[in-house]
Amino acid sequence: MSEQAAPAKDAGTGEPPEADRFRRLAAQVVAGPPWVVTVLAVLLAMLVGAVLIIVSDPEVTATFGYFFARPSDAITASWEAVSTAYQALFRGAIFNPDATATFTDVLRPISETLTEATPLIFGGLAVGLAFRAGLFNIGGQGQLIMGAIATTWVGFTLDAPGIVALPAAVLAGLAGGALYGGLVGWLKARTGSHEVIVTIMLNYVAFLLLGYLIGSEAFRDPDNPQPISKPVNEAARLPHLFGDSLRVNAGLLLALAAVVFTWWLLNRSTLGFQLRAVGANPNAARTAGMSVGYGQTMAMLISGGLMGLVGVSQVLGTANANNALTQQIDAGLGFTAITVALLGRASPVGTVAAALLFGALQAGGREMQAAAGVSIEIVTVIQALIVLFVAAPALVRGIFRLRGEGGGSTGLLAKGWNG
Amino acid sequence: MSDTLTPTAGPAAATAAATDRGHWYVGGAMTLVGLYALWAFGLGSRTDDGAQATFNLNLVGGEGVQVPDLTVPAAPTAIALSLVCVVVGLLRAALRLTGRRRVAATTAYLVAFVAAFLVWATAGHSLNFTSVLNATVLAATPLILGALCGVLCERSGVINVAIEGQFLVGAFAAAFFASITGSLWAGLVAGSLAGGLLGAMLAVFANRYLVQQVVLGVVVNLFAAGLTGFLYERLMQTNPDYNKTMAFGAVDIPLLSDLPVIGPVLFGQNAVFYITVVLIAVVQIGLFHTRWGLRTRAVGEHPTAADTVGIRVVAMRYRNVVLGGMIAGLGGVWLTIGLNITFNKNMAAGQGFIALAALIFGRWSPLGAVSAALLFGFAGGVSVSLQPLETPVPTAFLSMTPYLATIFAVAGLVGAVRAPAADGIPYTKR
Amino acid sequence: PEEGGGGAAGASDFSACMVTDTGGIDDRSFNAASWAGMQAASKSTGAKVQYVASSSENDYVPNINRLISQKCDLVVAVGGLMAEATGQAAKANPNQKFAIVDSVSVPPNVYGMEFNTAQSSFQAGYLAAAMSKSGKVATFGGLPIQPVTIFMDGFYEGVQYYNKQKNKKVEVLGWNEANPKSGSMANSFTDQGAGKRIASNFIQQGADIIFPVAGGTGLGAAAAAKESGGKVSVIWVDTDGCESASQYCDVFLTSVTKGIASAVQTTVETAAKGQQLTGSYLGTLQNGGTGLAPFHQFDSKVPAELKAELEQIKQDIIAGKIKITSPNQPKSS
Amino acid sequence: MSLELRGITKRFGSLVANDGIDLEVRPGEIHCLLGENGAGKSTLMNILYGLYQPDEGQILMDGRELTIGGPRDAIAAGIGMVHQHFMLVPVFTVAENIMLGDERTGPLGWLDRRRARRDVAEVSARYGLQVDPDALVADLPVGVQQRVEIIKALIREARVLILDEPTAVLTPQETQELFAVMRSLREAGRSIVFITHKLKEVKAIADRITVIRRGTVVGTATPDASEVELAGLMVGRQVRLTVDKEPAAVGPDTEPAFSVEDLTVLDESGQAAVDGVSFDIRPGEILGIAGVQGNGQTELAEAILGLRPVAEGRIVLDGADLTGRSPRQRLRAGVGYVPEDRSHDALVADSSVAENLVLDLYDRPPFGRRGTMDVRAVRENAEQRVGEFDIRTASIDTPVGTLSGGNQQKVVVAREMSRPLRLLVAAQPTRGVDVGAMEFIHKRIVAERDQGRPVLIISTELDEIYGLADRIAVMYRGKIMAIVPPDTSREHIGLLMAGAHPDGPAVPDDPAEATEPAEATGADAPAGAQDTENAKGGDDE
Ligand SMILES: Nc1ncnc2c1ncn2[C@@H]1O[C@H](COP(=O)(O)OP(=O)(O)OP(=O)(O)O)[C@@H](O)[C@H]1O
Ligand SMILES: Nc1ncnc2c1ncn2[C@@H]1O[C@H](COP(=O)(O)OP(=O)(O)OP(=O)(O)O)[C@@H](O)[C@H]1O
Ligand SMILES: [Mg+2]
Ligand SMILES: [Mg+2]
Repeated sequence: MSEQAAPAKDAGTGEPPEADRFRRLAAQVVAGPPWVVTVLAVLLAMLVGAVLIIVSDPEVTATFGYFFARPSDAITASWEAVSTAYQALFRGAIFNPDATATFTDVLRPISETLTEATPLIFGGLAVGLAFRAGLFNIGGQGQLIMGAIATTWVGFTLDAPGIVALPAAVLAGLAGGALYGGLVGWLKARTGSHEVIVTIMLNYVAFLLLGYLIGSEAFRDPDNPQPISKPVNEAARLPHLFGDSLRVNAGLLLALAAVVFTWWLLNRSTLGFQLRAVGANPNAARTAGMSVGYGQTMAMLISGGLMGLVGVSQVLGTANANNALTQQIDAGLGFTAITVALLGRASPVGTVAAALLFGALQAGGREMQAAAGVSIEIVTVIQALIVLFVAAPALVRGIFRLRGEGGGSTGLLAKGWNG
Repeated sequence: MSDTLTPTAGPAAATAAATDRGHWYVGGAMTLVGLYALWAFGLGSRTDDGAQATFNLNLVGGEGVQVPDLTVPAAPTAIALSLVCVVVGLLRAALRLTGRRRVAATTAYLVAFVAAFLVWATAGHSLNFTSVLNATVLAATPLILGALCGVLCERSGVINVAIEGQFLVGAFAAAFFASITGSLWAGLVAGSLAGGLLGAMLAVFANRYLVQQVVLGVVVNLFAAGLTGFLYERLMQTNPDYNKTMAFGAVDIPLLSDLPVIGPVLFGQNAVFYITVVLIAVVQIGLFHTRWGLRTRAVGEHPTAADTVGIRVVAMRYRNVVLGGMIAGLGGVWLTIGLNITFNKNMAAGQGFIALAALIFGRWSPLGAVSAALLFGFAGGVSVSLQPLETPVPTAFLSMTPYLATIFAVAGLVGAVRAPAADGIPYTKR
Repeated sequence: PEEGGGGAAGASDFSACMVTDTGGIDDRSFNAASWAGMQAASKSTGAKVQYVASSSENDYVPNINRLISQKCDLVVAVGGLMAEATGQAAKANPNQKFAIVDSVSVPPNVYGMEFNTAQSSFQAGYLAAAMSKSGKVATFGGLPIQPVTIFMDGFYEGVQYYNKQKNKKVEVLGWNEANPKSGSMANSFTDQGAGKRIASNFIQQGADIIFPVAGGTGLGAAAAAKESGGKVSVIWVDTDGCESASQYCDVFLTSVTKGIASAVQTTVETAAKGQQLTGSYLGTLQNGGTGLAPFHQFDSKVPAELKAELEQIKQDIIAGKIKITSPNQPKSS
Repeated sequence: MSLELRGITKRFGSLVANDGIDLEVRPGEIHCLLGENGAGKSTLMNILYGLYQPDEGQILMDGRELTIGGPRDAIAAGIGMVHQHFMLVPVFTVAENIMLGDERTGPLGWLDRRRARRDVAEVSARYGLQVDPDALVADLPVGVQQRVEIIKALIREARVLILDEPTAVLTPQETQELFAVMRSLREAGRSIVFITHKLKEVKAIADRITVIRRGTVVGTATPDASEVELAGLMVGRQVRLTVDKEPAAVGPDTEPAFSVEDLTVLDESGQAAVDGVSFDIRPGEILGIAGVQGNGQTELAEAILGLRPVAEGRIVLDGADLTGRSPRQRLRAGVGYVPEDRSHDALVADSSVAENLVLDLYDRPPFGRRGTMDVRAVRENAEQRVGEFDIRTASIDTPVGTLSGGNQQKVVVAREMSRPLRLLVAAQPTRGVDVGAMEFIHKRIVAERDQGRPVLIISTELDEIYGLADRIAVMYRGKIMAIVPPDTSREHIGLLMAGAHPDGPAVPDDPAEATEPAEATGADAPAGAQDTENAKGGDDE
């Protein structure tokens, strides 16, 4: 499955007249390059979501009961339900036109989207990086839990000013995830054990270990009856970026730094060169003198480290008010990360875009639930469908009668189980 | 038509290189663990003072032939078993065992270790061993069904990571249709069909739209979770009549169910279980002794070769993926009306992934996958059974044993596995 | 999410909104009970009620914020894990009214609701010990957390009290207050299959009364009991099982109730009347905030004498003659 | 039965693989399809067999038009095909492979294995094609696998049998055996389409010849056309028949630079694939290893690079023992390695030409310094190599997998030869490469030798070995049968390749060998060297 990157048909030089430019754009759209397919995939998924919204609203379905008597009722009611829901989605994710009060209120939706996107960026990078090295990391849950454990422990034990405490806690989280992920790569390199099995099993191990630790003397918060660890010190928390009332925090900067790092790693470093070669053709890599086992171990180590940073952003950031370990600290992010990486085609930049889209859906989905009474599960369905449609451009092109060609092109290298 | 279909020498060569010194490390680790077992299980305080370990072999309330409890002196038994571990570990380090011998040695090691552990944990208490076996079978049933689904799909060349999702839709449909029709069999059929439907979705996207199949499975899982969660909220949450508790009752098989120990475990279960047993046989025999099986395997190993002898590769894949989905759907059926449990959001709770692990662990063979599923089930059963014995091991760690044991087994016993050569590679021609 | 309201007492401008914990609205436990309380309050006062579900802990803060910006008059958070999030929101919105289930109050504007269920569980333990034919009773939890282990502690102490009083040796499987690390846990509040496995194992170890403290997971235990054909019974928690899981009523010996619904209802009603909510509510045996539910189908099987003893125990606990030592009891008690 | 193809056209994207091809196959004839690599022979036959659908054209059988929607239809019409890349499932037994698609079954689809075995035995006895029905195909030598393929076609009662380059994997003796089978089939009235680019074979067996170049029929011929005529038709220009090379400038007493001592290498199943092999190569000398595919050459090459563990023996380069070293250390020590299967072992298909050109140098200056890659250096290097080695690519950023086979091979050769070497190991260096590229690659290899490097060439094409080697070692079943001078006769080497120790003078054992002059002993220009180009392997498709 090689990527059939549809080349953006190069526009000739010289200034074309407006009409010409428009015609060319139209031609480009009809040819169905990837960005058009992605936009259409989102639309299509929203359309399916709309159908679900309609059938899930008893008031609307009631009007369908007498559809043939008075179809206008059903149509108005359906439109009403869907537009209310999607307006809420937009309001919650991007911009709230009714926000009369303050500038902060105007920015809040974007801030929420960015806050949601932050852990998804880390996670998407992690899964994508492993993919590029030919590995399927479903162990995000475990790695992020280990990262969270390490960062929490440093966060509440190290009594130091922020300039020391914060980096130390972040590094601890990174290390916790990295070691846990690296273990998988190491086992694979040493014994050939399949990373899919090992990561699944290690997820459970980490989850149980977390439960044990929360109840242990070392971690338990004696002042809190809840199953929760001691909170990390103020100094070790990631500061808000734009004032306390907006949740977006320095984790986002860290995430963007991780994007730059991952991009550099994959495209400009010798290690990244090796990882990509190992992922794309391990035999050729071996013949070229690279150690496949080392590559896999490093890939899982770094992937785990990035997952550890998800744990860091969970504990030190603003995702959770507690800034402490809880049993559900992973919040399902290990698995969402996989979808983000897939949508982002395992490339760092694509991952950022995918994380923003998913973050927006997440943030908007909450508003949709609160304001329009639409089940949050719909967001999950929409997310799944977007990825599915993007992965099957032929289907989207078929539905919209676009001309372009090319089969499935997720740009991902993990081919089959045999790598 | 890809050159990846030619048999490869490379990876095997690398593994050979890795295992070259591997036996040393592995053997050393096994010896150390064996010594630890000797110290902790054999010589620990729990087995002091001539404590006895009692294993009950009859199910409480069970009929049939009753056998006396098995009581052993804890310390000597645990010491003997630990020594077996140490010896096997030393053997493994000293000799470069290959093939069957290595598997045999590792298996002996695992059995001895587990037995030593059980004796130690039970010292001064009693443990119902038959009940452990029963729990094993109950926990393994959905895993078996999921893994059999995986066998069908992957043997014909389509990776199925969506077993979890198929469990979910199967469980939902079974609960829903059984509730509204009042018929368990209607629920069973509906659950199976729902799994098949999700299989069809997988097949279309994999074969027609050539979507990368691991990606596809993950996304289908997400879709299934969202959809069943949504329908659950919409239908069942507001109306419990759509989600009743009902289940297939146990049916004793005459005579066989009276056998000691295994009788109630294997012959005193419900219809879904018996269907599962039949399916194991059907898939195992079908795969290796029938035309369908031969063609399925050919399509998964070398689709072009199959095509050149007139086998319709893609059709074969469609058929098997849908059939597999129906079997996984039955796994979902087990989770609700097989176990007398109502549907709940995300109730598959990762068992689809464990089934996937069983499939890989069992090297894509039906019997291998069943063994792996039983191993997972056994480890789970043991960890549940030991909880009330108040071992000094915290519950969290006891609960980890199935997972740690799997990692240990995969690393030490199975090593590198080879999927069907064309698994995950869509078949296209011009 | 449903929008209730427009109930018997006519429309009202007052709106009360609830954020669920991750267990979801129909966890047959505190989320469900809280929602029941909200709905009852809506009926009686005409207040508009609404809930938003949290699918992970990351939803707590934004969900609370959303309800605030939606101008809910009272925001009810369900679950102590939300305490911090609620506290912070309260600090940022000093004029907003909050209430929280399973947590102490955070002055001045978060009203807390706590329940000392160790007291009623103590009674349940005594009852179980007395009713057991095999001399073995069992309990397991969802996760080793305080709102769970408080029940298990009380149950354990109740059995010990019975043993001391009657000079018997009834055994508790799955929990030992002195060694909480090796207690039986399902590691889930929703996995009925796990509940069934654990309960079946207890039954095989000889237990005939099981006390599952694991929300929906406990339904698996009820299923296992039902399959025993009347030999095994279950003591349900949080709500009266015969109402919340009526299909299993025939195996429920009784239930240890936690008066969440009524506490929430009262809270909403008080707020709707415009009255001040101050301090915390602590549900005890004394104020009926926790207790034993009726025996329902077991009513005839529980000897009158035992019923009297249970009543005596209740009085003794209220009077402080029986001291419950569980460290998991609410600090405010 | 006669078969006719009319105006068959097949396009792959912009590439026209078949362009209006007409072909007629008469009953009971052996029809030879001749053409160089990539001419479109396999494509045409795949169309006839239903694997591809033609864009234009018709297929007629006995004058009636035939629609072939898939292999099913072809088989039903009595067409059988032995593919260039065998269509056998490696993990199946012979019997399973043969019955696949045409199974004898009992009730419920139960496989009748006994019946299948009997059928196999019957057909193999009838045509003298010996196979063990219960052997696993993966364990069989390629020659035997080919027999399985032929039986597969015969058991389906093929009346037209297509053999796509069947001799590429056979020893000269096995080729003779195959020819005998083909003749007996012709006697039985079956037609055979025989694809090859080996002119001698064509002349030995064909009844009629059709020559294809660049997808079009450029002519037909009869077996009495001369080789030079046929070659001219096939390639479209006058071909050079020799490799330009001076005799090795080394005396027999020069110290060897590279030696392999008593080397034993195990295969996956623990058998000795290389069995106590020893040889030396002196600086400035090319040692050629001849042998039929699958006799341990692959394992030998991989062991030299360190891709396979050595069970026993030593590998010494310039006095240093390489045996325990990793592939990376060996590459650093100056070993250049061209593996036999470029797409499998040498190239990362999805990566750019530029990146593939530094695949084993990426972390050394000037390309990599302290963990960072110097993209500019990588690009400059690529521009330079592409020019120097005449690599035809749209740009250096093009994914290497989209290049033609010959150009892919040039990328590998360019990479391996652009750093200072102390030993060059090249396995099938010109497999699937066109004449021009082949000349170029051979010249580079000889130039490497002339700079005083020891060179090891492994090739299954005797012509290539004759063209390049200064000494020839013949491998059979993991052992070196003998090391002989390059003027040794083909018969002699052929017998060695078949495992026989020819003591007496080599005599042709088949009259057909007459086309092969026994006196072809000219060291530098053995007759028929023009078809060296035809060492076609598995790169297309
Ligand atoms: N599936 C395909 N997709 C694209 N191009 C193809 C495909 N199959 C063949 N070709 C191209 O069509 C041309 C003819 O190929 P074909 O395999 O028929 O050659 P051939 O004559 O059999 O050569 P050889 O002697 O090397 O086997 C080549 O350029 C080849 O690269
Ligand atoms: N599978 C394929 N997909 C796309 N294009 C292909 C494919 N196979 C071959 N081609 C294209 O067909 C052309 C001819 O390829 P092929 O490898 O057959 O060349 P060739 O005639 O054998 O030349 P060379 O002598 O260099 O090997 C190349 O330009 C290549 O890009
Ligand atoms: Mg060909
Ligand atoms: Mg070619």
